[in-house]
Amino acid sequence: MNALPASILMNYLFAAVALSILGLTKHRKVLDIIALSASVTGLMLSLILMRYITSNGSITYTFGGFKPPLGVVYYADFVSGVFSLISSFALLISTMCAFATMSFATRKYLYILAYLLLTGVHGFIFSGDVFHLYVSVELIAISAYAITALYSNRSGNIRAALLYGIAGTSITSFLFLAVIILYGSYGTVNMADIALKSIFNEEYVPYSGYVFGDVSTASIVALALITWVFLFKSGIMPNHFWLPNVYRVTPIAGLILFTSSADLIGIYGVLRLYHVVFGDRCIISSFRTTMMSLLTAMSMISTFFSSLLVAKQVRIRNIVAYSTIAQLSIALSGVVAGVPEAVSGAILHVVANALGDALVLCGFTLHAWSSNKHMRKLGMVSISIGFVNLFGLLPIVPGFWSKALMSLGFLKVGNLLGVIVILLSTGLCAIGYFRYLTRIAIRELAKSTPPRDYSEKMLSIPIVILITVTIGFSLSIILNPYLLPIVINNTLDSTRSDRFIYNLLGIKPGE
Amino acid sequence: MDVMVFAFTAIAISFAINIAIAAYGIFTDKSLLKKLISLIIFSDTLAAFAVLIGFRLPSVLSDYPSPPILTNIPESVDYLEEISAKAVDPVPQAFIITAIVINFAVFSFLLGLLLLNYKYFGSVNVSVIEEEAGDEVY
Amino acid sequence: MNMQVEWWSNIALATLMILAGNVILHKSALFGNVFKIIGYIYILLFTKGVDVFSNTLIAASSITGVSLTFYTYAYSKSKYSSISLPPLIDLFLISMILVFRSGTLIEFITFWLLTELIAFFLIAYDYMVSEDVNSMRASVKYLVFSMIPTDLALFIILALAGFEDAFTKHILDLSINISNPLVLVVIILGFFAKAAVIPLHFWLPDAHSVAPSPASVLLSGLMVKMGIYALYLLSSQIVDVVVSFTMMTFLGGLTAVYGAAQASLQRDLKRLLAYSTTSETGILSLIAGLYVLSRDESFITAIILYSLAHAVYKSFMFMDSGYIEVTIHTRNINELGFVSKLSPMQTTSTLMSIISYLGMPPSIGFLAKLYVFTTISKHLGDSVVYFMALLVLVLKVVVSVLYNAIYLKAHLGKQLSTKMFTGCSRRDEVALKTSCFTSSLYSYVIIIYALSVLQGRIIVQPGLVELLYATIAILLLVSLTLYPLIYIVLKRGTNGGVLT
Amino acid sequence: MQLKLRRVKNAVKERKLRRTPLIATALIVITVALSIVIVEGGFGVLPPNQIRELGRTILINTYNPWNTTLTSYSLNSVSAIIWDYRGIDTLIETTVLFASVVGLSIIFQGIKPKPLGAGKGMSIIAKTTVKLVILLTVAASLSIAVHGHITPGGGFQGGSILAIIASLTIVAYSIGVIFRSGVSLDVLLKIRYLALLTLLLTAITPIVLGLVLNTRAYVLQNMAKEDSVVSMPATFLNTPLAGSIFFFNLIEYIVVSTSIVFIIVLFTLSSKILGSKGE
Repeated sequence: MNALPASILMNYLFAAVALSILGLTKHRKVLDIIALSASVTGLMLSLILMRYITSNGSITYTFGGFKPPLGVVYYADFVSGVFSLISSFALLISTMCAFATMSFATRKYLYILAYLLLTGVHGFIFSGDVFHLYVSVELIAISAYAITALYSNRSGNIRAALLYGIAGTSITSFLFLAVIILYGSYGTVNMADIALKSIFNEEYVPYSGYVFGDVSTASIVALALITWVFLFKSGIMPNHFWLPNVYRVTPIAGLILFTSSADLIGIYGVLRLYHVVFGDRCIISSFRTTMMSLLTAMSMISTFFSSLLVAKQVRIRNIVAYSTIAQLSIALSGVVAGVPEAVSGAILHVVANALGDALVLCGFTLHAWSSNKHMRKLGMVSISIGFVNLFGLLPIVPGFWSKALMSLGFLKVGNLLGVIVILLSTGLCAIGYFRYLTRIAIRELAKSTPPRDYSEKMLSIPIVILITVTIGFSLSIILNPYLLPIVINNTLDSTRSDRFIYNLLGIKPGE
Repeated sequence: MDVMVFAFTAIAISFAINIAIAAYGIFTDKSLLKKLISLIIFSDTLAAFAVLIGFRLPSVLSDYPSPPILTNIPESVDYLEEISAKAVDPVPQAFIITAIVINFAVFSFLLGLLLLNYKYFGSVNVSVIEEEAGDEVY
Repeated sequence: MNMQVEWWSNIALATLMILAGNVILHKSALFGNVFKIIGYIYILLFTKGVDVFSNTLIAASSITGVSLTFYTYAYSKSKYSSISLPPLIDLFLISMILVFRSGTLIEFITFWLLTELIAFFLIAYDYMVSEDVNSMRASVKYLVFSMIPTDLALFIILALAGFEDAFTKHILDLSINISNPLVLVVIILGFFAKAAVIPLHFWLPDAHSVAPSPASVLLSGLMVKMGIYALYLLSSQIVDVVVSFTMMTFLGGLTAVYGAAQASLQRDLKRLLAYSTTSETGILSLIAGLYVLSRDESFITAIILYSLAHAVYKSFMFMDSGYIEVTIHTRNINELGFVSKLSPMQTTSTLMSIISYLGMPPSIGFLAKLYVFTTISKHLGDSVVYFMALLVLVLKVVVSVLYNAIYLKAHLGKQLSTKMFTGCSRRDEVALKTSCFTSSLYSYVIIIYALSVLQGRIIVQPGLVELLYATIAILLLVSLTLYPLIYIVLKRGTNGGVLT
Repeated sequence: MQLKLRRVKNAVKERKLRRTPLIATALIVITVALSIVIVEGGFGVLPPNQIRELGRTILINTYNPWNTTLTSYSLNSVSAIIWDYRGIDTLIETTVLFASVVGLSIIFQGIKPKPLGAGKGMSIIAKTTVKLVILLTVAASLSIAVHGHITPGGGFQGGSILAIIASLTIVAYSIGVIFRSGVSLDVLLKIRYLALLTLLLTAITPIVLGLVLNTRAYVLQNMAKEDSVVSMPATFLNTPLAGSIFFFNLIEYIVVSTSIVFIIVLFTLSSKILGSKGE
């Protein structure tokens, strides 16, 4: 069972390579079947992982059998399980969507890139090692650029991909710089090792020994740099400039992946960085506190302005783009709030946002392309549920629970402004959402001609799955009032740095 | 020895300055090609910086640092100790090989994008491209 | 548990009937509407609220539903020439009933938010149908300034109550500790936003005047009561008395006066009514504040009676304005004045309602006003605040006479103008008119229910109750002879409504 | 057009004026911060007399027959880190290269190799020299890759040297020569993908062995560990083989060389794009 994280990664990697080999041959059907079955397998593995984690606790996996500071280690706990689950689920939906809406020549590339992206995402979320984090980020980034450039005959796609690529690469280089700084001063790249030494910098750890230099200034610089990188990756204002460009041109199937995996790594990274690697007892705790309040302020400003922009948009892709910025900013403010309620609310919010975006995008495609009345209606329903979920003020959608949990967390730390900003942003976003909804409720969209390979029946399957999951998820919360406390408890466990250190290094800090 | 410390510090800081200059080029130059070149300079500086961090002077000054490679098959543990007393740190070197391959991959992809971009817009200037693209409707 | 099952099965049955009625509407208007009416009557008869206030609000909602059934159908058909409005209105009403009936906090919040969401689409209805930008603007205003502050309040309450209590505890047994005055201020402001009390009052005139008339009926007659109901629920939590009393009373009083003054300046029928709604909710908030201060249960009874009277009155008035809008195509009072010539029956119903509003016997309005005045007078000696409240009330009543007179100018006064209506079909016109009349009749019928409310809550001294009953009986007799005379006089002045 | 250009130029100037100071400040902050880290001894005393404990541990254990649970039997400790201690990093890194190749083949989808004719190329002397150099390069690169665990070098280094052949050929002869010799883009990709598959299979070979032997094993495991007996061959005919490191280097050699050749050929083919702008 320990090998689960590695097996998820290997599953996606093998799928990508197998698909690329098949892509050179003429086996069209085999390729589609392999793509679908590998994504189902991945989802199953993620589900098994999640089940195992909730019942047995976290998983540590060493590559090559080397003990942590020496080799690379994968660590899966509740939070990474959730992120793994949502990205695997999005891959399944995205695969179906690509199958339904893309020509074979395009989708064979999308499959490969999607699997590579997922490999990177899983490497990122399971990684217990900062250098591996960097390598995974690069894999995520390059697959994301390539997905953006998928329709290479359109100039807009190439332009967006290039700007995204240059900005993204320069930013990830800073992550490399941060890794070098961390290695230079701590003499290790293992997260648990860094976490331990950032609390007790006289500690001796097998294989990596003592710290090498003066860790406090180096930690400050590294923390600031990595934070910046993560903010860029999640498109938090003012680092958001690439996101709307990319969202305007990326194919729907790719966009579903972005909103539920590639763009979330920033949130996940901040969570790991501020709660586990540099926990509240670390040597630079005052700087950490400053950064956290700075991040809170930044995320709130970002939330507010991006929501204002959502209110102004009339095109669906722009709405989704700016609303993603807004929702991720809200999630960021939840992550840095510090209490487990807010953190679990943020995680739930990210999940809700992914589901909502996928619903809206799939529904929009069906609604715009289908000529069948019932199919168009299904598309309409899907868009409505998606928007209501993003709006999130009805308990029948998960978006409500995430906002409620975050409000609870904010009130616990006495941050009334946070609650106000969340609700204000909800209102501003709602203007954009509902204006769009009322418009398409009565008017025919300008009908675009679907591509030749388009199959509306196939597209309706992911929509039905999405609707079922969205409603079922929130119904399970309503019917089982003890689900949320379980989530909160598990989140609390995954945000404790002493537990993290013990699970990875076998050392109890402070003994 | 003080001169040595000063010289090393100066080299290290000059790396930092080089990083900043390269980054300045990335963020302010309007030509995408020059941005890309700045990016390459940037990442190479980082690699060199990493090597510098893994560098060492052995305690006996006449002994030059050696590469982290055993020259013959060790006969005893003492030989390993001897090597590790004067070899430089292998870990940053392994890091930069990984980083170089990654950067090679990313840059060649970006260069391809740049070529195609040039085909579409006839320019590598950011503002010209923005002007040409205008508000494209999708 | 048994009660819960019974309630849910009842409401499910009623909802099913109402929705089935909407389906039948496409085939046969009569059967569909009758089906719906049966559904609402079912709700009226077989469902009980969590306490007297919610019971009253449910009763008011269901009778509004009854009177709106034919009206909405005719309105929708003649104004939009489609029948897509009735289902939306029914959903809105049912979800509102569910809010008033909610047993737990989580139910309360769920249905509340659902109601708000439907209200948004109702206000934006004209935008959906005819791309009227004004209605979009109004609905956005509503969304930002009414929905969001209220949701904020609800979220904070949910967070303070904790999830387990929210799921399991009965809504009346909750005792949430709102110790932080800042939080309390935010919550109260949130509910003020729903009830349109200053400082978050300005969305209401726009929203209520652009919505289709049946929607305005529900928005103005019932939805603002949600805010009052929430304030009532809030007052039973552990709150800072000084803060909540000060806010409710002073802002409420201010709103009452301001709303009334604004109403008398309006020349648009619906805006006038909308402003008068603000004024009324101000009064209600003021009384709620007095309740928080004195903890005298009779204030609650006053709120209940007053809400009931206002709901019935406002429902009728908006229906009337909708009737005028549909038949004459204008809402400007200066261009009107001949409605009594067209339809004396409509004018009579309007008079009946206004009489009730001004507090003449034997209407529900009379009972409400009487009760409010007596209750406040009872406390006059306690504090100067009560005296001030009484002054505000008197001032408001005086101004309300003024704007009701202005409203009446739309019905009486001018000769038949050259600006004639293209009108709606005769059948629809009759349906509208009849519905209006029924609705105005409720002001008098519902007094039976109101007396039973009073009976159930003997709060005033026994002697006073007897005196009350005696007065009511005498005035009832007097007015029963007086009002037919007024009708005869009116009837003689017209040549009978001719629709050409 | 003129007007438009001028407008663009003005816009550029304005934007630059607005943004430049901000960025400069940010970068100065970074520089100063880094300098402080360096001067304050964030990386220890400069110049260091010692290396970090992690590096020392690896140096001691890279070929350590006396500590069999931590060693990888590779004389080159950098190779040992790349393919053994931190093998998963390198696996992902190779995947990044893979993604880049996929991305490039998306971008240049439309480009088909045309029969370009014989092409003149350079003089006979140059061509002959190139032939010699190619022979030498193949030998050198192969030895660098195969000896990666003994001497400085490795799969990536060897592969990139081998790829020089392609650019040399294109310059000295013409691109047609490459196609005529049977190296088409598809063939390159096929070799590349198959090599990658082999790489992955090698990575999970320990797992398969573990399943066969019914014992615990790890992905990318090279030598036996404390809790696992699965081990790759450490020597071959008395030459150190360093277990899977040898295989990985060999496969990486193929992967990298084919990728780079692919990229070079693609760019050569697409250089026509530069001539025909703004289609």
